[in-house]
Amino acid sequence: MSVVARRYGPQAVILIMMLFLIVTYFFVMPKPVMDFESSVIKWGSVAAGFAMIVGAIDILRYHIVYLVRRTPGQWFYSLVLVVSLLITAAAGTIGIVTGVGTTYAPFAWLYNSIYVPAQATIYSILVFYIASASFRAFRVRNAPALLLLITGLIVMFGNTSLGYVIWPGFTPLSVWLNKNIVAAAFRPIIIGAGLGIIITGLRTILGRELYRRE
Amino acid sequence: MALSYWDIFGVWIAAAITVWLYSFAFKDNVLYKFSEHLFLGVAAGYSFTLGLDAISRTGITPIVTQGRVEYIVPIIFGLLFFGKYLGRYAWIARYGSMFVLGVGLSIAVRTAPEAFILKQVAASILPLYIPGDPIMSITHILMVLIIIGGILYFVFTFIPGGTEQRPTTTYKVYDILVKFGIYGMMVGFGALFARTVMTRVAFFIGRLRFLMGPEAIGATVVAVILVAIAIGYAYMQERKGGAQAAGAQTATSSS
Amino acid sequence: MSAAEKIYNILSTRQLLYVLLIIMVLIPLLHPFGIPISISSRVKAVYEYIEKLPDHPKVLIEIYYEPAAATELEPGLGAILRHLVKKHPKLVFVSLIATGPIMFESLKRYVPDVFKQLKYGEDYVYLGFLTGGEAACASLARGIKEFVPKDNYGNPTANMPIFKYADKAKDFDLVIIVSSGTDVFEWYVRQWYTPYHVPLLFVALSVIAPSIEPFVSAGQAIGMVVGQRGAAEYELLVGKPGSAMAAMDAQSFAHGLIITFIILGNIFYWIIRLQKKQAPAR
Amino acid sequence: MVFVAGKGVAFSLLLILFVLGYYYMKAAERGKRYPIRRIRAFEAIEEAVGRAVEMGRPIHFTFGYGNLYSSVAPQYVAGIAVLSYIARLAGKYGARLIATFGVPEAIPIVEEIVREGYRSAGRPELFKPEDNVRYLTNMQFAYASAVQATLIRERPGANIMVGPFYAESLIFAETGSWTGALQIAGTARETQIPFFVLACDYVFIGEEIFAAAALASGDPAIIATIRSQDIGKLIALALIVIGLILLPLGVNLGKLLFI
Repeated sequence: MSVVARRYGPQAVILIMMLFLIVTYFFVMPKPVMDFESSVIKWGSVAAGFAMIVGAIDILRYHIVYLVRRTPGQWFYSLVLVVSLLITAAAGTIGIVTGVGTTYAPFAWLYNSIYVPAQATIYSILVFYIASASFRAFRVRNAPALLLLITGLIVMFGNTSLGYVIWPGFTPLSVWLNKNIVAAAFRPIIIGAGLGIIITGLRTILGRELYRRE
Repeated sequence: MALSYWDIFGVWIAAAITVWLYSFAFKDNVLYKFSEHLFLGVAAGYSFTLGLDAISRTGITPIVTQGRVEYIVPIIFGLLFFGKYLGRYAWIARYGSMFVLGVGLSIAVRTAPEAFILKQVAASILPLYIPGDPIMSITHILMVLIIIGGILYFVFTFIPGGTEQRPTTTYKVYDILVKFGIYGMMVGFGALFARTVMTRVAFFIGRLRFLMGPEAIGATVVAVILVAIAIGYAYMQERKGGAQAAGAQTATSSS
Repeated sequence: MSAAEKIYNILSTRQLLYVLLIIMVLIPLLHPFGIPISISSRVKAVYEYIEKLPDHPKVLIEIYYEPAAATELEPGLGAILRHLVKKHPKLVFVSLIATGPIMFESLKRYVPDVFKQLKYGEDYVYLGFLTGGEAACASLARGIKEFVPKDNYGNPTANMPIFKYADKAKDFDLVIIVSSGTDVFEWYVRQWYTPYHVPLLFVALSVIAPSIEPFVSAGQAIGMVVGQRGAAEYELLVGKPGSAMAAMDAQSFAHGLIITFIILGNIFYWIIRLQKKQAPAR
Repeated sequence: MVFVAGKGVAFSLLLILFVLGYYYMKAAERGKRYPIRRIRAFEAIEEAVGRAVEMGRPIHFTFGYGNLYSSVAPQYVAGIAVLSYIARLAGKYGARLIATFGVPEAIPIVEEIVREGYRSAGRPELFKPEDNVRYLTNMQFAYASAVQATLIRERPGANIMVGPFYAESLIFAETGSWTGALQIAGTARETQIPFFVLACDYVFIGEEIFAAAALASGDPAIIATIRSQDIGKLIALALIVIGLILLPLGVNLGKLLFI
């Protein structure tokens, strides 16, 4: 019984969902079935909503341990995290319960003053990383690397007004590269990825991908 | 427009976090760690809110307002995630994972043949000879060679001459085609990498403009001075710790 | 350690590169040089289209982006608004994305000169964030006043003078869609262009451009202004070089710095490598 | 049952691939073996784990951003399979593994996989859930900021990244390189592959992550399914070549694929 519930049960869930969603996608179905199908698609994000709550609890538990143990060099930061998490979650919950949602003033303040600038900053910190990665990585060690460098330079020159001043041809050349060669280069990768996805799906429904070692 | 104290405080916090998060690129320091944990806390709280919102708006609302009882299914599977706190029965949380995965896998598998394979195949069928346009003809020939070579590169189990790669004629043809594929991919990678530099710089300009704006510039200056001190302190600590490097490693391992 | 190795090690210090990068971006932002850029035929076509619009054009503007994308999109929209305002337009702003209201306030701060010339309720209105995605888009086309009883600030729309001129899709001369995603472009093509043939203009991120290209090629949109580059070109045409133009200089400097480092890195790498090759012979 | 317009060929292709995959799996169970070309990045994993142990440093693994309810789910599954392999290696060599991730619905699976890895290597006592499995948050850049900090503070000897990566790919690859970790990465999100190729030591390009997932199982029946992926590629190749031949004759095969 236990093995059935632990191993074959989750497998059966995946198998049923996949069969249903594949059949409804490829074959013409009556409208009620299609309505049901469109709700099944949304099911994933509803169930994942619970996981997001569990995730927040896990983070909280993880940091409360540091707090309780007074781990040197960490407990203070854990305190910052726990407090900000609780305040944000409380503000968000009040917003949802009262129906004003994310426009609830304290929540909007946290979102605009902390979340938005922080995420924009981490996103844009890439400007530094892309610079140092370029320095390290565009090193001509062999023939393919030379090709990598040349295209990199053409496209960088083509992107900017500086390149235009040096040679007006950079821009059209970089457009040609991006439109044709880049498209061609990624096509086999996409085809391969598609095949990989299909076979991974097969392995999973046959119960061969996850939890096989029991 | 008069700014409230909260607005001003918000701008100061935003500017400080921006500067401090950037400081990581130079060196990890206490102010980064502070901002990081503040950000993580708010993000986790925000994620909690989004979760609640998804449950209420996408899950419960259709049941209540439209009588779509089928939405009880994801709610039950979602509740199983809490099973992980049940100790011996923690495995029931798997049902939640596998349920969500069932949706994702199905969406991916059912669209893959068309979007990933057939569309790409169709787009690869290009006219190799275009009268009066030698450049386009050559471009298309090159593209087709790169595509065929690329596909061959990804073949794992059918290799002419076997895995020992004997120099037969078929192997030579295969090898040349694969080279087209590899070199084509290199060009593609170089171009894509370089292309993103522009967007990254654009985003950075956006942050700099915010930091230099009249409302934030004061906060920016203060934050930069503070972070300079923090980084200096971090270097000093490192030099001190350098003598007892082995000890330092185990000390940080729990953080 | 040879001199080449020393220089190479200094170049490899990432902190040095980062400081230089900040300087290279800051200088042109504080003091734009105005390195000449070419104006593409595509942006010029958009400019000429707006130039040819009748006086008092009625324009719907969809604000569909989040804060991170503002740097790339706001300058383009700002330049177009500066152009439009010369014609005394009637502007209806709307958002089908939740971050819209924040972005609209940000836009008002970005082009205060434009909004100073317009009177709220008479010349422009902001409807706020509307839920419902494509369905909401379709409802807007059938009559804004009826579909949206209250604007973003809670004012009733029923008696707003602007809706005397600009209410239904057929009243509008142009729809400008400013977006960081791809879906919303398709919504307007299906709900505004296909049934009512209202001309559409796209303002998009540079990464999105390839996926909306087909609509422009097929003539479903009159054109597009893409990314900071497109915005800079439009600023030049309007004769008011602004943040996008300054950003182009910063872009050039940043790219130039990265290219220089790549080239120097290779030169010293090869010097060291050749030195090492000779070393055992000695 | 009638096909939805335009999806007939697609369904046939899916069916063919499923049948082939099943066939090769069964053939392998009967003892048939297929030679497979080397995937350097996969071979590098064991080496990387050994190296990290020698240096007395941990191994870091992460999946990238994404979720399990959208079309990137299979890449996450591939990441899980590779992680399971690394966990077994970690158990075998007595290494400390740190798996960071940002997808809450994967928490039960990831915890299970890592625990199981240590257990099957006979070292269940090495598994410490709060240290080995760290769910950080599912907001993309908060997750990224925590991962880059983890990389610098824990100084892993090996940094292995397999899954659906977005803009965070270069954040991880670059900060990972500062610590001198041996970096092995792979994703099938094609826009992020260049960053891994340029900044990491070994890379799984696209499909190779799925092949690696099969190899990671060590189960011949699963490895054999790679053969069906290859047949899929040969089918694609044949369609392209036939299409190219038919095109000058006035037949557009590209259109016929969507009936």
